[in-house]
Amino acid sequence: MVDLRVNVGSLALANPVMPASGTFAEGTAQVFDLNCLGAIVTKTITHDIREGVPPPRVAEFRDATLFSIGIPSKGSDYYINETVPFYRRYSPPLIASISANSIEEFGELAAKISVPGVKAIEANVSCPNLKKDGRAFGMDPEATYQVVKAMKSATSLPVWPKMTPNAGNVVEVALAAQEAGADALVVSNAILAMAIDVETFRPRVANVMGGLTGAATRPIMLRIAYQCVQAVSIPVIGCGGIGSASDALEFLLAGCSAVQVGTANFVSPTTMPRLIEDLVKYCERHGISRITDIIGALRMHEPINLQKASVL
Amino acid sequence: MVDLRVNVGSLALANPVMPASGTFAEGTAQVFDLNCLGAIVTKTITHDIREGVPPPRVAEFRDATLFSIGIPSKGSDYYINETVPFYRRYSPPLIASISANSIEEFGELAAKISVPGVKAIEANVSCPNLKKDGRAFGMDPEATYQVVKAMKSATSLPVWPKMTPNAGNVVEVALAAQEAGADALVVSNAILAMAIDVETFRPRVANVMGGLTGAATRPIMLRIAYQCVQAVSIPVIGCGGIGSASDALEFLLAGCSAVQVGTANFVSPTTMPRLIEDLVKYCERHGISRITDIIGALRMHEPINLQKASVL
Amino acid sequence: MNMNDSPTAPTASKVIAFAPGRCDRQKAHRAQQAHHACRDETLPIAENICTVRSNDWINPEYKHLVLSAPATALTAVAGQFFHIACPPGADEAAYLRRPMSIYRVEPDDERIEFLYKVQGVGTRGLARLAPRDTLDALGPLGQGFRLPAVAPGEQAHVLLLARGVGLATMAPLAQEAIRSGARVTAILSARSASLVMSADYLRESGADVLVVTDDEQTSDVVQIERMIRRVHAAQAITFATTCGSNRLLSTLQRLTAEFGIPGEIALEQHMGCAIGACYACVRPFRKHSGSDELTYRRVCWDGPVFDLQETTSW
Amino acid sequence: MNMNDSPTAPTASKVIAFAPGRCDRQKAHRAQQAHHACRDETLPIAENICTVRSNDWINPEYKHLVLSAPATALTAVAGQFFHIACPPGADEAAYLRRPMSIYRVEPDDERIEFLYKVQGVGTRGLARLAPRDTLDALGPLGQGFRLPAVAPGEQAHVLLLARGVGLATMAPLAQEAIRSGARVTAILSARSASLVMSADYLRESGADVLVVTDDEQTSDVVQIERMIRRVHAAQAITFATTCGSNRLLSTLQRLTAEFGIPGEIALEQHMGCAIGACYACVRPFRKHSGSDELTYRRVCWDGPVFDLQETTSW
Ligand SMILES: Cc1cc2nc3c(=O)[nH]c(=O)nc-3n(C[C@H](O)[C@H](O)[C@H](O)COP(=O)(O)OP(=O)(O)OC[C@H]3O[C@@H](n4cnc5c(N)ncnc54)[C@H](O)[C@@H]3O)c2cc1C
Ligand SMILES: Cc1cc2nc3c(=O)[nH]c(=O)nc-3n(C[C@H](O)[C@H](O)[C@H](O)COP(=O)(O)OP(=O)(O)OC[C@H]3O[C@@H](n4cnc5c(N)ncnc54)[C@H](O)[C@@H]3O)c2cc1C
Ligand SMILES: Cc1cc2nc3c(=O)[nH]c(=O)nc-3n(C[C@H](O)[C@H](O)[C@H](O)COP(=O)(O)O)c2cc1C
Ligand SMILES: Cc1cc2nc3c(=O)[nH]c(=O)nc-3n(C[C@H](O)[C@H](O)[C@H](O)COP(=O)(O)O)c2cc1C
Ligand code: FES
Ligand code: FES
Repeated sequence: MVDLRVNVGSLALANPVMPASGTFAEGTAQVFDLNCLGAIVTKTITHDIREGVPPPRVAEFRDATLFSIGIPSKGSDYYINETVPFYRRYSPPLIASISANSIEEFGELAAKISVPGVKAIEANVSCPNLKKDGRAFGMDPEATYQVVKAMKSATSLPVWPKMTPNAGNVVEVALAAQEAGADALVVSNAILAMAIDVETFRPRVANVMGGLTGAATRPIMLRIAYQCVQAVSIPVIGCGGIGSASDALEFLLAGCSAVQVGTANFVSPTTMPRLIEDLVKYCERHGISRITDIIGALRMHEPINLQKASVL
Repeated sequence: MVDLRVNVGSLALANPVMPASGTFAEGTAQVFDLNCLGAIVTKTITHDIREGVPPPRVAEFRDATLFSIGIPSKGSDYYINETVPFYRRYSPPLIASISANSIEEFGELAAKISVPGVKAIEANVSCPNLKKDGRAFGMDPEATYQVVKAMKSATSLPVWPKMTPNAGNVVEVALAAQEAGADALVVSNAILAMAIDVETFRPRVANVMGGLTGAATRPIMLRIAYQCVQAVSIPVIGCGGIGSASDALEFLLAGCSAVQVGTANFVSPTTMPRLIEDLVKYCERHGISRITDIIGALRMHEPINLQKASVL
Repeated sequence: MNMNDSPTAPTASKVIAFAPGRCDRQKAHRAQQAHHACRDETLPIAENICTVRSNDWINPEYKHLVLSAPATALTAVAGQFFHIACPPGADEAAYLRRPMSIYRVEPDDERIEFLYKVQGVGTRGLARLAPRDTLDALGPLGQGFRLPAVAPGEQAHVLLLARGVGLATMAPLAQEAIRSGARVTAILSARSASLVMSADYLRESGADVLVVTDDEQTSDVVQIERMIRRVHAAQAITFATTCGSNRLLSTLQRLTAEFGIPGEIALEQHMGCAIGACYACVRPFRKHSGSDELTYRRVCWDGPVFDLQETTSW
Repeated sequence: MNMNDSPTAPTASKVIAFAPGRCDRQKAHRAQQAHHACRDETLPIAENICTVRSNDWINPEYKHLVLSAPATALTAVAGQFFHIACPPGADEAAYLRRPMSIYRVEPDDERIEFLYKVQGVGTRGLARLAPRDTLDALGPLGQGFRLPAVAPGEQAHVLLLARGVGLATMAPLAQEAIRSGARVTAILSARSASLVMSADYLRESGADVLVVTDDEQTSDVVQIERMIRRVHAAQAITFATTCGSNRLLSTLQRLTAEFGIPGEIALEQHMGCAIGACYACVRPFRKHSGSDELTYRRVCWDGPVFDLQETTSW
């Protein structure tokens, strides 16, 4: 028996696997039993109802996708009245993801959706498709600090700000979030990118830029998660290009407490249950009885000292 | 006949294709006739002789590579005495690439290698493998400004700072470089990334982090090049994941004046000559007589106005 | 609220069954028994591991794929589709799945069929499938055609108007409609007579088939409109359906409005998840018939079949 | 300065020839005539488009690949290698090329051969090659073995000490040495007798072959050292070569120092470009024999064959 249980701060999860916001919905419940997940993370909502950006919204590369969706939202009332009750039928903790245009609205929305059934709130300060050129609160340590602070004063639920890989100073943003009282970090959201159809001369998503996600981004996303793990003392939830147990293990070895699966859910909607099974098999094969033993277990290469051959 | 000539500032090139620094060397001259290139860019050198970081230095993904080399250098004397004379036998302009530990040294080295045969100097302020955690001058607009300024006062050759995709504020860095007198920008260097071998628990390159390069990075690199094109008025040389004419055309359509080919040279050392041939074929097929007609020719999608159906 | 969004209580009984995802595809081809513990056989959507019976060219552009399929796949109805994990091609592989309308379902024979145009990386991969290969088809997905009820004693008369691959989407509707007692008239449009597909399959199903082609210059909108009016005059059309073509959409919107009958259209859009999660597949629709205000709807989940009058041209 | 780095004047004459790169690989398989205008037939390194003659398993782990190859490839000498664009596998594809030592070159028959262990994505792709398929092999690359000159009247005696796939690298050296008049003794080490490769090929070439195996417990360092001493006593070894194994390296370093003879070793390292550009393939070497100071050298360009005494164990 392998013990897959992990804790993300005060939140206990049956296993470290959950969907990434926006890549999972009620429809998935028609494909597999959601009770096998570590947690359920819903698509980012805003207080108001939003349509999102014009299509085409998706382009595809050999091992990655470019999505430009722009946070369409059915609004917070729909979320409370329909979405929360739907997921309350399942045992994994429900994590809401929210976005807003101002620091105050982040606080207000956090307060509003702190209803029974919601177990933590992700602060999506990092959507690359909202503002021009992918700027977001999460690009700025100070703005991130303010958002988290506002949410922390508005709710008693754990607050998990989601980092953007487009910030050069992601470690500073992570530290600011921690200082503001963040309970965990989700690292990271999609990478701002673009592609052009050379036959039509047009951008491949109407919004010109979108978020690059999927397997090809994993080495970048792992690096950022590792940098955050090194910098902060709160739990880090790894996200980016994870589609198999081996992918998830890279993030766990780098020190992440849990992982989120995004684009791989589109490649196969049963990616997460299979990943969980394969984690068990990996642990059995390596004689590991608790998945927590893997967390942060990365080992360095032996150093080579060119000055002294005798060391070799 | 298709006219492939482009100008990068004052420098006239027979075609817009050149190697990316560090992915090309004297050995390539044993595979094809270098005279067909638009320009020749050499590996970054430092004034002193350096060994670089320990192996393993390369890991591979489905469509990208992770290299951690760390600028080994034979030093500036070797460059002047051996490298420059070697490439003077070929007609394409030679672009030297330099790196240094301080602003002053950047200036000194620029002065030293401004020898006959060198036609422009790339300022590699962006190597992700030099300092801890991939910090580099190029992460900071002010430091970049100083480096370019120092080089401009030290040499009369064109100075091309090379941007790092790891800076969140790459547009600010680009603007700082322009303000300091940069003659063109090379956009971009490799993306800081990492990978872990889940069987051995060790990082897949000894240096833990390295530069992610190759096809999979192209949508990110194109976005950054486009952002720079939008922001500056000096020429931008696109770089990142280019391996075919279609890839190069994305960067040209986005407004780049020329392109650099890196990792694709490892996949096939004849990538560049084939790419140049295929550019001609593309232009012929589209009835384009001058490649410069493509530069910046990106067209936007028709807008969709949800408020007024009648517009549709 | 869309029907599909309504809460579905998870069922208690759980059956371990094979439903390998695309990552395990190659292994599945050999093993067939790959599974995951959270599979619940009673759920309506599955990654159906189908076995190829045949995959033949029916003309220079289109192939006809016949599969043996597990039970979940056999519940598909006209207008629904599967999201198919296309096998890799020679030196390329589609990362995402590809949506394909169900062309025919024969539950008794445990058989489903697709008709597809070979064009890009995904369909080129599909084209390589050979008998006994396996294929992972997620589905059935989406909202199919909704045949309206007719007054007792009256016969429904369903018009199918399709061009090119649109046929694939409409064909099973003919079968369903005829089984329900309706009369079906199918107008098939194509570039040339050799590219007209499924005329025989439709005739066998009992539909009246009218063919128009560009080559014979019988396929322009004016002539098609005249043809529809003749059909309607002979026996009043009670339900009109189409797909794909912008030109045909406008004509049919106008005619169904004039005739005062409902109509539906099957639409396409590039997709990510195909289960309503990613919102990649939206298109603008009138909020309601006649409205000037538009809203985005998901082709995969709210459609792919939509009300004709709420659809906007493109 | 390494010889290979010395300036080579570009030659004036230019011949258009086929040298499709990996991106065009699939097309090349069909076309064979893909080319680029900057190809110069007189240059020493090319993307050789070879045609598979055979690709057979010689034991459960190794395959033997026999290719028809163009002129440039036929100039390869022992110790050199090719950087091979491996064909894609079932659901995977190697992005970079894979280095493979030349196992045999027969210029008269326009033939080159490789011996390789099937292990990861690249070699699994190679294993799928069938007769008449084409393969893009960049080369010949690197610095081969340098047989030292012997005094007139004396016979050179070359020792080959190899384990496992090391054989592939050493085998052509036996042929070259014997052609140059040397005597060759090859000590082959393997896990079991069934995994010993190339003993026949070496014997046919005229080498004395000694086999040691783990199964028979004859392959430990102590016994191998004793064997080498016996060989040396019978006829003085003038040049000793090895590859691959750390254990064998130390033993041979000690013995050649004692015998006062030169030695070389073929090494491996993960590669990027294989033409000296990327510096990915470095290993630490003593700056000179006996030095305590190390420097990184490129296995692809400064090697893969290096002086035995400058090599460091790993
Ligand atoms: C609900 C639905 C049902 C469909 N049914 C059929 C059918 O029965 N037979 C048939 O031949 N085709 C059908 N199509 C179209 C089919 O999905 C596309 O032809 C296919 O995706 C093209 O993939 P490709 O890789 O071969 O082409 P590529 O052009 O290489 O595809 C590139 C990208 O564009 C997307 N794409 C291209 N064309 C379309 C399209 N028309 N619709 C959606 N995405 C597209 C692909 O999914 C992919 O992401 C249907 C589409 C939808 C949405
Ligand atoms: C100069 C040289 C000559 C060689 N000659 C032969 C030969 O004749 N026969 C033979 O069987 N093998 C030979 N090898 C080793 C061969 O290159 C590797 O077995 C092969 O690269 C493994 O690739 P893979 O994709 O199957 O394995 P994977 O393990 O999937 O490869 C993963 C990565 O590691 C690299 N890699 C793995 N093992 C090695 C290795 N030993 N050396 C270099 N890179 C490696 C691959 O290139 C790739 O980048 C040689 C290596 C070198 C450097
Ligand atoms: C279609 C799509 C929609 C997304 N929507 C959201 C969202 O609403 N909120 C959010 O925080 N992240 C969103 N993301 C980002 C993912 O949650 C995740 O951070 C990102 O996709 C990287 O993970 P992946 O590579 O596993 O997909 C979205 C991603 C995709 C592909
Ligand atoms: C092995 C290797 C070495 C590199 N060395 C340098 C270097 O010395 N100086 C530099 O400016 N960029 C260097 N780069 C970065 C490339 O010049 C280029 O910016 C990057 O690889 C992105 O382009 P690509 O995706 O086409 O490879 C190196 C890249 C690789 C892969
Ligand atoms: S494809 Fe994801 S919502 Fe329709
Ligand atoms: S592999 Fe590039 S220098 Fe050796």
